[in-house]
Amino acid sequence: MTELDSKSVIAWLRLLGEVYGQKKDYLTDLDAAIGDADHGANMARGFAAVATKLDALEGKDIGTIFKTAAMTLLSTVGGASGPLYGSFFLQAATVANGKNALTAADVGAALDAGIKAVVSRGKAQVGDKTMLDALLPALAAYQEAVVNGLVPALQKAVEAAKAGSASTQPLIAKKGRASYLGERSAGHLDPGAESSAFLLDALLTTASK
Amino acid sequence: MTELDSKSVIAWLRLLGEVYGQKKDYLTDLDAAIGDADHGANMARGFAAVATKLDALEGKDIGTIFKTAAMTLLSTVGGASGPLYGSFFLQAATVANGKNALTAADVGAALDAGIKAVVSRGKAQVGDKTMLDALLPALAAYQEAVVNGLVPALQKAVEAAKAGSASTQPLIAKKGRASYLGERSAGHLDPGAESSAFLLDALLTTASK
Amino acid sequence: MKKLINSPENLVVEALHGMEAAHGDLVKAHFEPNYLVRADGPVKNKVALLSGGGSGHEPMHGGFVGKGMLDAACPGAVFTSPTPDQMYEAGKAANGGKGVLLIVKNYTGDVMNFELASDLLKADGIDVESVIIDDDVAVKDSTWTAGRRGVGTTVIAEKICGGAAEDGLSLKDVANLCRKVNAQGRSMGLALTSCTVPHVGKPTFELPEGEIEMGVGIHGEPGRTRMKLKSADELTAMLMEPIISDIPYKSGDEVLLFVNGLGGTPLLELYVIYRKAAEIAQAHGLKVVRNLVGSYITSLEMAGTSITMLKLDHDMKKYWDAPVKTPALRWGL
Amino acid sequence: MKKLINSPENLVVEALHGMEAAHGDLVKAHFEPNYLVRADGPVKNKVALLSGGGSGHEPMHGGFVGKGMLDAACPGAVFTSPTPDQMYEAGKAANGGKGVLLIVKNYTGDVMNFELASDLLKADGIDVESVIIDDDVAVKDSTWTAGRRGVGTTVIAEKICGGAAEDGLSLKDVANLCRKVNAQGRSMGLALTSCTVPHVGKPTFELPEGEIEMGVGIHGEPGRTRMKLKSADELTAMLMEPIISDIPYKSGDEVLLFVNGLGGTPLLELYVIYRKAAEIAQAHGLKVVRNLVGSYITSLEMAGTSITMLKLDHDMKKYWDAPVKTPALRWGL
Ligand SMILES: Nc1ncnc2c1ncn2[C@@H]1O[C@H](COP(=O)(O)OP(=O)(O)O)[C@@H](O)[C@H]1O
Ligand SMILES: Nc1ncnc2c1ncn2[C@@H]1O[C@H](COP(=O)(O)OP(=O)(O)O)[C@@H](O)[C@H]1O
Ligand SMILES: [Mg+2]
Ligand SMILES: [Mg+2]
Ligand SMILES: [Mg+2]
Ligand SMILES: [Mg+2]
Repeated sequence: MTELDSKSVIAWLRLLGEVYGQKKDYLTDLDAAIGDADHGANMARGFAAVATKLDALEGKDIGTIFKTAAMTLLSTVGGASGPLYGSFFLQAATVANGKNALTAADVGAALDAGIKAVVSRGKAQVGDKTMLDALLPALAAYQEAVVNGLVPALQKAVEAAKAGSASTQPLIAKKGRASYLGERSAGHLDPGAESSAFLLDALLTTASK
Repeated sequence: MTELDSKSVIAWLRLLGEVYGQKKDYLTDLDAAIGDADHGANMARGFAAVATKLDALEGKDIGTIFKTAAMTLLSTVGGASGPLYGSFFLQAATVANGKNALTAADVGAALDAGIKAVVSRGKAQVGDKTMLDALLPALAAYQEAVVNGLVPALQKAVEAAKAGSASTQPLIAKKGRASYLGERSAGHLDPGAESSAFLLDALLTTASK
Repeated sequence: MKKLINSPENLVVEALHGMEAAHGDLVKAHFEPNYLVRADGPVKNKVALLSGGGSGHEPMHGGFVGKGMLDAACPGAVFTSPTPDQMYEAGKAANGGKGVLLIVKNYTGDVMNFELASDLLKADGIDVESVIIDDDVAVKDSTWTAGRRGVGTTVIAEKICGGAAEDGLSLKDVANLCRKVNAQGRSMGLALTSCTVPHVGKPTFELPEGEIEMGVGIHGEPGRTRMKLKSADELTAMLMEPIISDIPYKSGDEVLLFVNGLGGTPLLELYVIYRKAAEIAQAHGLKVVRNLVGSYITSLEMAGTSITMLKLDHDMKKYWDAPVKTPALRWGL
Repeated sequence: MKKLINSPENLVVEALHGMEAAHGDLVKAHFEPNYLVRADGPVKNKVALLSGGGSGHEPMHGGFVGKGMLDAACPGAVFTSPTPDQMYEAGKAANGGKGVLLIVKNYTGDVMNFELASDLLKADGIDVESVIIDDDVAVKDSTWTAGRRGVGTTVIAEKICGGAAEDGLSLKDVANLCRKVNAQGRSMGLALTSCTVPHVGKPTFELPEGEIEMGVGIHGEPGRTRMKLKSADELTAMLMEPIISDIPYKSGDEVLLFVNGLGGTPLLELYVIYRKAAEIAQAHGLKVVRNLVGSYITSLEMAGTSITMLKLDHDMKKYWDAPVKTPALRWGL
C-alpha cells in the first residue's frame, strides 16, 4: 500500500479497538506500578467507543473520520490520555480534511500535526517519561524515511517508537501522574509510551496489508 | 486446708488474675467462634483490676473481699460476663460477711448464693450453653461431697465443672450472644463455661496448698 | 493487624479525647468512668436520653450526642458492653429533672449492665425507663433465646426520640415512642470481610475470596449463612426480603429507608444498594419518604452493609425532621 | 475482589441513580454525559461552582452539591478524570448568569480535560475561571514536573467558596478566594492498605503486614516512601511535620484542621489521630478554631488517613461557618 485510503483508516481504528482490548491488562499493570492503574481501561474504553462509530463513517473523508475519533476519545477516555490522544486525532484531522486518501507525505503531515498537539497540550518533551518518548522519535524517523514510501517510513517509525518506549524504563518521570513518584518512577516502562507504540504498530500492520 | 481463710481467698483471686492472663487468647478464640472475641480480654481485664485491689484487702473479712471483687468486676468487665461474675461475688459476699474463714459448708453456701445470682440475672438453665452448664453441676457435686471436707468437695466440683463445660460443645446456645447462631453454635465449647471451670479449678489449687 | 492506634488499651480513651477536642462545642468527655455528655447539658426539664454499647460502632453512640438526639453515651471497650458505673454516672450527669430514658441494644451483656444501672439510678430517686431495641431479622425471634439483636433501628430511634424529648414529651411518652419505633423497624446486614478487634489482633472470622456472611452481627457474630458473593442487586434483594416479610405494613405506607455501611464499604457502593432497595420497597407499595445513607453503625473496618426500614407515622416523621446538632448527624442547626 | 457492585461498567451510573433517589430534594442526576446539579439550580445571579474528578473518592464531589457548596459535579470513571463534554454540559446547566468557577485538582488528566471544557464554555460566552488545587506536600513541588497533587484542601475550598458564592461575590472574587485557600492549605496522607479499582479486580499495590505507604495519593499512587507501621501518634507527627514546615504561618494564627479517612479506616482511629494532630498544631502556636473529622475524600476502601491544615482568615472562617445543605456536609439548614 502506497497510500492510506479512508477504508484503511477505518481498518486501522478498528484494529486499535482490538489491540487495546487485548493490551488492557498489560497497560493497566504498567500504570499500576507508576500511576493509577487505569491506562489500559481508558484506552480500551475509548477505542471500543470509536469502533462503534466506524460503520457510520464508511465513505466519509479521512478528516471526518479522525475528527469523529477525536471527539469520541475526548468524551469517553478521560484522564490524561483522553485529551492527549483526542488532540492528536483532532489536529491530524485538520491535515486530512476533505481527503479520501493520504500519501506518505500526508501521513507525515498528519503525524506531525497530531504529535505537536500532544506536545502543546501536555507541555512535555523527550525524556519526561511520557508518550512523547515514543511519538517524537517516531515522527523524526518517519520524516527521515518518508522518501522511501509509506510502509518503509512506518517501519522506521514503529522501530523508533518501540525503542523510544523502551527508553522510558530508566527515566524519572517529569510529567503526568508518574512524576509524583520522583525517583521511584525509574525502573518502569511508561504506559502511554507503550500505548503510543501500539498505535503506530497497528497503523503499520494496516498499511502493510 | 480444711477452711478457706481470708489470706487464701486473696491468694485465690490473685491466682485468677494469673490464670485469666494466661488463658486470655484461649477464651477469646472460643468466643470468636460463637461470640464476639472478647471473653478472654474481658476476664483478663477484670481480674487484673481485682488483683490491684488485693494488697489493700489484706486483713479484711471475706465478705469485704468478695464485695470489692464484685464491684471491680462490675465496673471493669462489661459484656455479659461482667454482671454475671459480678453478681456471683456480690451474693457470695452476703454469705461471707464478717467472716475471716469459710468452712466447707460456708464455701458451699457462698457458691450456692453466687451461682443462684447468676441464674437470676441471666435467666439461663442447664443446657442453654452458658457458664451455668459448668457452675450448676459443680454446685450439686460440691454439696454432695461437702461431708468429706473442703478439698475433696472442691475436687468433685471441679470435675463436674470440667465435665459440664465439655458438655457444652454439642449444644445449641439458647442464651447470650451465641444464641444468635442457632444451630451453628453447636460444635464449639462455651467460653463462659470454660472460664467458670477455671475459676473453680483455681479455688481448688488454692485450697489444696 | 494494621491499625492507626497507639495501643488497644488506650484506644477508647484517646478517641474520647479526640472527640472532645474536635467537638468541644457539642460534647464533653468524662473519664473513669468513661462517658460523653452534651456540652450544654444537663438540659433542665427535658427527658434525658442515654445510650451506650461497645466501642467500634462509631459514630454510634458518641457521635449522636447533642441537641435533638442523645444527652449522654457510654462507650465500652471495643465490642464489649459498658459497665453499670459508667451508665449510672452518665445518667446522673445528663438528668435534667425529667427522668432518663435508657436505649439499650438487645445483647445479653448490654441488657444486664443497663439493668444494674437502672437500679442504681432509681435508687437515687431518678425516673428511669428502658427500651430494648431488637430489630435484626437475621436472628430468629423466640422467648426461649436471647431474641433478636439491636442494630440499625437504634440510630433512627435515638434521632426520633431525641426530637420528641426536645419537644417536651414526658419520659413515659418518649419511652413509648421508642418502643413503637422498635416495633416498626427491621434490619439485616451482610459482611464481605471480617473486622479485627484491636486487642485480639487477628480477624474475628475468615471469609474467603468470593464468600460473604449473610445476616452478620455488628460484632462480627456469624449470621444466617455463609454464601457465595452475588451481585449488589441480588444481595440487596436478599436483605430486603426478610425485612419486608417481617415488618408490619400495608401498601401505601410511608417508610424510612436506611442503607448503612459497616465501615469498610465505600459510599459509592452504598448508593448502588440504596437504588435497588428503594426500588424493591416501591415494588411492594411502600413510599420511601425519608432516608439515610452512610456508615452510622459500623463494625470497625468490616466491609459490608446493613439495611434498616422503619414504617413511619406522623410523629416519627416530625421528630425525624426536627433539628439535630451532633458530631455525626446534623441538620436545621 | 469483593465489592457490592453489579458490574464495574455500571457502577458509576447506578450510584448516580442511587444518589438521586436518596437526595432528590438536593441533587438531580443527568446521564450521557454524567453529572449532578443542584435540584434548585441554576441559581440566578450566583457564581456557579463546578468540580469533578474520577469516581471512588465519595462523598467528594457529588456529595457536596447543594446550597452553600457546589452547583454541579462531574464524576469520571473510577479514578479517571471526567471528560470535557460532561463538564461543558454541567457548566451550562449550572450557570446562573454570573459565570462558572471550575475547581480542579492538580492531576494532568483533570487539568487538561477542564482546560478543554473551559474553552468550550467560553466559546458559548460564559465567564469561566479555573482554580487548580495543589496542596499535597508529599510531592515535591517544581515547575519542571506536574507539581503537587490536589487533595484535602479541595473539600475545604469547595465549602468556603460555596459560602462566598451564596454571599453574592463576583466570579473573580470567588476565584481569588479559592486561590488563597489553596495557597494556605496543605495536606498529606498515608495508606495502611491498597484499594482495588473495580475494573482492575486486584489491589493497585501490595502493602505487606506491618508496612505503610507514607505520602500516598488518593488514587493509590505510591507516596514518599514505604515504611514500617508505627504508632498513631508517631505517624500523625510524620504527617504534620511536612505540613507545618510548608504552610505559611506564624505563632498565634488560626487554622482549620481536617482529619480525613481514606475509606477503610474507622472513625474511632480518626479521632485518635485528630487528638494528636491538634496537640501538635497547638505546640506550634497554632489555634485550631475549626475542624472536620471523617471520610470526605476517599480512595475507595483504602485504609489510611490524610491530614489537611488551612490557615484561616476572617472571610474563610465566615464562609466555612455559612449554612450548607448537601448530601454529605450540612449545617445551619
Ligand atoms: N503532560 C503529558 N504529556 C504527554 N503525555 C502525558 C502527559 N501526562 C501524562 N502523559 C501520558 O499519559 C499516560 C497516562 O495516561 P492515563 O493513565 O490514561 O491517564 P491518568 O494519568 O490520568 O490516569 C502516561 O503514561 C503518559 O504517557
Ligand atoms: N444469660 C446468660 N446466663 C448465663 N451465662 C451467660 C448468659 N449469657 C451469656 N453468658 C455467658 O457469658 C459468656 C460470654 O461472656 P463475654 O464474651 O464476656 O460477654 P459478651 O457475650 O457480652 O461478649 C458466654 O460464653 C456464656 O457462658
Ligand atoms: Mg492512569
Ligand atoms: Mg464475648
Ligand atoms: Mg462482648
Ligand atoms: Mg487516571
